[in-house]
Amino acid sequence: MSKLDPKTARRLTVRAALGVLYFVVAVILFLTGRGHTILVDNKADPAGSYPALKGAVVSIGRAKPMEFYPGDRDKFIVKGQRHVLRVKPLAPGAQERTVEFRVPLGEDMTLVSISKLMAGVEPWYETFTAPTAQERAAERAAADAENPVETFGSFGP
Amino acid sequence: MSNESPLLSFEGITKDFYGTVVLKDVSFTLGRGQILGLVGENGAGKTTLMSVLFGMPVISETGGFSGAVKLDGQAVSFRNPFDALDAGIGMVHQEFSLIPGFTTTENIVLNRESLKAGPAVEVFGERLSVLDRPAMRARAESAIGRLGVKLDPEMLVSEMPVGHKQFTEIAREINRDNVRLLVLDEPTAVLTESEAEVLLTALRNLAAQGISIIFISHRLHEVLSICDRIVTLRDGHVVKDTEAKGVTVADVASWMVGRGVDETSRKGAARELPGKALEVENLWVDMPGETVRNVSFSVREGEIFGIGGLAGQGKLGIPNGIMGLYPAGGTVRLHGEPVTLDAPRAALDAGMAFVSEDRRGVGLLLDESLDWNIAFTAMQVKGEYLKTYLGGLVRLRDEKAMRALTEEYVKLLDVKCTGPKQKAKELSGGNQQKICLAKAFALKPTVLFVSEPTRGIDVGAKALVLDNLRHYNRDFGTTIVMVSSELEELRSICDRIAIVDEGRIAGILSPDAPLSEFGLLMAGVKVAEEVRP
Amino acid sequence: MSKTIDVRKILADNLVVVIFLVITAFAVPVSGLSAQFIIQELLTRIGRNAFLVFSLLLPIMAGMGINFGMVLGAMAGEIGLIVAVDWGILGVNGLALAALVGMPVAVLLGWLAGEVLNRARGREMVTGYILGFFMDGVYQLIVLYMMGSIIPIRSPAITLSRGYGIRNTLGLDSVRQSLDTLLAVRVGPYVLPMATYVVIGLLCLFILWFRRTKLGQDMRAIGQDQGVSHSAGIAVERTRIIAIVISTVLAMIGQIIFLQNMGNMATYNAHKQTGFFAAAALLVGGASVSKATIPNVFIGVVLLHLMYIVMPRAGAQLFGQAQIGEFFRDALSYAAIAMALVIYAWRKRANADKARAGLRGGEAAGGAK
Amino acid sequence: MNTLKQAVTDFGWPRIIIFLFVVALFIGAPFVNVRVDSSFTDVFNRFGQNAVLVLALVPMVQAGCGLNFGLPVGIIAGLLGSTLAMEFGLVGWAGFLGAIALALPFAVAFGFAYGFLLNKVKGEEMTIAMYVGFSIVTFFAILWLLLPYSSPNMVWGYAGRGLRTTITLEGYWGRILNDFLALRIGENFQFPTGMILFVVLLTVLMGFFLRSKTGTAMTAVGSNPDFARAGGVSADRMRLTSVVLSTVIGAVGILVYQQSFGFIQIYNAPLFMAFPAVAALLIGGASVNKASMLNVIVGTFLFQSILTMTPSVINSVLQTDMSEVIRILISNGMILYALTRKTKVTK
Repeated sequence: MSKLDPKTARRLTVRAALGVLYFVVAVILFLTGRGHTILVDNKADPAGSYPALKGAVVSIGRAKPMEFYPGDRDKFIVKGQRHVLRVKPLAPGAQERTVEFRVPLGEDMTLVSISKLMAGVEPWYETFTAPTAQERAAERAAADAENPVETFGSFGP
Repeated sequence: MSNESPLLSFEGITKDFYGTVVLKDVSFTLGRGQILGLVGENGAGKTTLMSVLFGMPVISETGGFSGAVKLDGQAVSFRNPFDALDAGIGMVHQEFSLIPGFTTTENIVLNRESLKAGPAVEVFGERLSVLDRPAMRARAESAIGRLGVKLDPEMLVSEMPVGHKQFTEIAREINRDNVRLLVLDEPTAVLTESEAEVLLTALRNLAAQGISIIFISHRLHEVLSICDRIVTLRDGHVVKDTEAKGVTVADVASWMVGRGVDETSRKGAARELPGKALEVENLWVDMPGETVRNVSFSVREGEIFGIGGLAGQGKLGIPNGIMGLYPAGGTVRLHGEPVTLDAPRAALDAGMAFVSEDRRGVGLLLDESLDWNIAFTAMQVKGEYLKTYLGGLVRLRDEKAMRALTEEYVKLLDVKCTGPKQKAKELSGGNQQKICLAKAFALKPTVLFVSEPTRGIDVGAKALVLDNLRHYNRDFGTTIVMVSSELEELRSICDRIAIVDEGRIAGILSPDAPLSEFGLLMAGVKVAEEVRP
Repeated sequence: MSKTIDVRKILADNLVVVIFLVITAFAVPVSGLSAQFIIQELLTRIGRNAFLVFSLLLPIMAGMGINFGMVLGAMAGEIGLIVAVDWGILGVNGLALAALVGMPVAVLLGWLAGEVLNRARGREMVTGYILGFFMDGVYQLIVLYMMGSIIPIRSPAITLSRGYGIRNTLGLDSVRQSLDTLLAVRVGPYVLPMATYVVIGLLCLFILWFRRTKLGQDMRAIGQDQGVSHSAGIAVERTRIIAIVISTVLAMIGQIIFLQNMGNMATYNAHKQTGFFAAAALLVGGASVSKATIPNVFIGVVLLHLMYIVMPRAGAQLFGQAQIGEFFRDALSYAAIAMALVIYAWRKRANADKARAGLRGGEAAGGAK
Repeated sequence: MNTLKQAVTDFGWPRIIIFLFVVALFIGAPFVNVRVDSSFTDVFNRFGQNAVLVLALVPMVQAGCGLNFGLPVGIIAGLLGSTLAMEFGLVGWAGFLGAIALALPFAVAFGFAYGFLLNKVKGEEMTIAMYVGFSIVTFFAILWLLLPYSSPNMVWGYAGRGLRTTITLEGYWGRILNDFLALRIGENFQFPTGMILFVVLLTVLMGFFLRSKTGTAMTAVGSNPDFARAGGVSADRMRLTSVVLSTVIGAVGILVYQQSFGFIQIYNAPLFMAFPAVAALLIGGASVNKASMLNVIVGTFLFQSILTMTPSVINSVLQTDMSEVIRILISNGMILYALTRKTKVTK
């Protein structure tokens, strides 16, 4: 019992390795398949510190490039965390700019402002949160808290 | 053969089931390459002895056994049959244990297939190895070769003739690397004569290769023709352990059945009985394991007619066929009127009744009360125990009449129960048998078939059941046909006894006939003229 | 044996297939659908459904009949997909991750189902069916009440507005047809989802290989005679459980493939008809409760779905009501299952009788000797 | 106290739990402001509405054909009866009794065919019964569209043909049994006397039948077919009789159901109707091969109590509608339990 014969030992090793591999594959799939929504906008600062671009072609990674005119906002859905953002202003002679940036794993939506980027304003990207059902639920929970009802364990909002 | 210790020896094996001794001080030895014939009537203890050898769970569950089984001089005690197989003991049963949709090869190497390990084995274990079919085939062919018979290794079992199935079974047992001892239980029972001959030759081949064989058979001439030694068991004793040389079939037969001269149990002299109650001509019955091939006999009015013979020879098929429980053909006349076969209702309507040997399967409604059990057939066949309501429009069970009937028989037959509403399954075997008798008696039959009426019940109950039958016969003049494996029982109560062998009547004897004659008939040797009662 | 008898035997053996062929042969022209449309639909549906049907093969081999308990696998697949969608895993990664998440769930459920079916010998099919119903209740309990409350769910987009429980319809946009389009090949006017076909092809290879393993051989043996297998030392109960576990895992993967093609998932209903469709397809393909082969799967999927494609149109053309065609194809599918079961049970008895009759013939001859 | 232990094992833990659950529901009801009297009204209504369908399962169980998952065969006969009665314009008692009379010949004919089939497939009855039930329901769905019904109360208004999915019995024989001699106690309690009487009548008749010669033979066939055969009883004939009887009572059962419900539901509605009936019978203590009148009454009452009380009581306790899940788990769990229990026939 205490001593494993070589065959059993080998099999245990193989199985343990496969078990580890199972998780590694899952993690890799998770990291590389994690989808992020990148919102790109081309808006001027209401305070006027930077202008909107007259027009630009933006691409992220190998996604299809899109054209942005002042005030435009559109979204790219990308896989993985590291991305290359390429902004090519339409104005003749303007310089193309390519930056690499990293989206945090847990972030669903990131807002990229190409006008800030081209104007050199930092930070040119930020986390974006749309008002969601969750928040609505939270509001309702607050309302519920005022007139409490019996709930079953941790059930309930 | 040699002066070293014998391959197998039984030393003082004693075994009882709940106080009933089935093996008593059984000792004998078997040398290497020897063929030993183990003979005995049903219930002599052959099966139990083999169960002891193989370490069948039933033995340890019922308190184990005393004595020793030695293999190569070493005491062994197998916990289950697989241990025995590992020790090199193989068993070939009477019923085939083969997978029908598998080929000869696949069956021979069943669960011992040759394997080629692949990567999946490392993850999910041996069972994901791929079968190595050429190796399997080679092993099968070598086993077939050792047996010295012709078998197609790629033929499906379902398409094989019976003999080939038997060979496949044996080949499977000798395919084990270390097989030293082979036990064959009635291996020739289902074979034709020519097939049996081939099988015997094959067994001699194996013995010549040093494999010892225990050959259990009732075909005594086969036993005599291939065995080196013959061990005869009777009532759990070894009554004879002898070299086969110079022994005759008649000798063995009388060893098998002779149990002292005990003529005291015979009661009453031969009776003069006029008229024929039942005539049976060319009856065949397709009852699995108890095939009746061609049987003719007639039973006199008021007679107790016994039918005996070894298990599997068809004696049970006769009443089951006549009563319509199994497909049957031929002519059966009751008081001169032909009886429709294949229809239980017709047989019952004609005035016959049957106490089945399969008490729990056919005889009783185990989950119902005793009054149901006793009254049911009479109710269905004769419309009794029904009470009429609404001027004949509705007829419902008459619980009161059923209760009265049940109480009557409970008293008459001395059934130990809490009352008519007790469930049949809660009674002991003997009392269940009495309920079965009561069910038949309630029909007031003119001819009563009783099949194995004392099987599995204790001695006291046995005597009571037999007494009841005798009284019923004497008091009501009911003709009784009694089928039993116990010759003594038949001899103690019957007016004449027919012995069935291989689905035919081998002969009809008076109960006073010498035991050896019964023995010879059972062994399939025709000697006696039919005895006139 | 003469040839006419052979033809009759073949017809009798494949009665269900023949009936389906005849009916669809009438319905196809009546429907007025173009051959191109029908073929494209069939190509898609083979990719969508074949895997699910395959999951029924092993239990049949192990003598357990049609594993109606395969819906448990479908539920496991759905749970995997919910997780993948919730975590926002896109494309094939999402599908693979769903399968990896579904795997332990499927193994657990399969083991459970195997234990249950071992306790219901001789009535595995009806028990598996009811087990599917029962586990549907458990599934609802988990997905409708526990997800989002006890089991954390990130995405508010897939939860019900009350804050817990998954929505009735789950959009699978993130993984929609990602396997089908991964290697989509255009042949003439048709688009072939090659990646899906490759997965199905791998499964076929797996099944072929599996049949040649010791485990496969044991399953075949058990399927034919449990008693003999047991006395030969094969672990009958364990092997039966393994058969069900594999079936459940395959059903889990099959359901993921099915749903990625559909593109959205009826959270509480998607699995309900899975067992029925798979069983109908297999039996329509000429399989029986005791014998099923790889060709049965493909023939069955093609025939059954051909009927599903053309019947509503045929009904509309003939009676002016598509609904008639829909009812008709349902009736026919149910009847196909019933008929296949009846034929099987019938033949089992007929064979037993025939074996006995053969014995009797032998006796008659023996009697004469 | 071995006998008590034995009794508990025989009855089975699931049943005891369900029983305690029902008791808890009734005790808990007043605390969550569920009116017990109106709950009882519901329970009695639903009890009467479903009891006959449960009763219909008994003959087949007794004859050893297992649980009749093919109950829809009888239900379809009942649907034919009620739709034909409406088509012929029968109203009131004439309508209800006419529907029964019209349904009977169909039920007998269907029962014969169905029973004949089941005799051919001994050992596989339950799975096949289920699919036979599914087939006939879907097949009849076609006929509901095609048969030349013309009563404007039944056919789709816009198409002028094809039956509606639900047909109201208002003005025909809706609640005719329920309201017959109905007893009103207080504001919220009403006892559907007529329907309960009808159920009792059928139950008593069935009890009598099981005590007749044929009924006895049928029970014996279910208990031990070999015994019955040796006793001169044809197992096949008894099984056939039981299937016909089950189908006929199933037809009557759906008619009782409809009049109480107030609507005829056709198309796919009967598809799964056998399952609650089966669950109710099993909850009442029946097994796959033994069932009594007591099982029917107790089982229907318990099961319908659960269905009535869980939505109101559980929902107000848990603040969430879990009644559907509870129903699924209890009914199918019960069937599963019965199927996986060692068959009690001692061999």
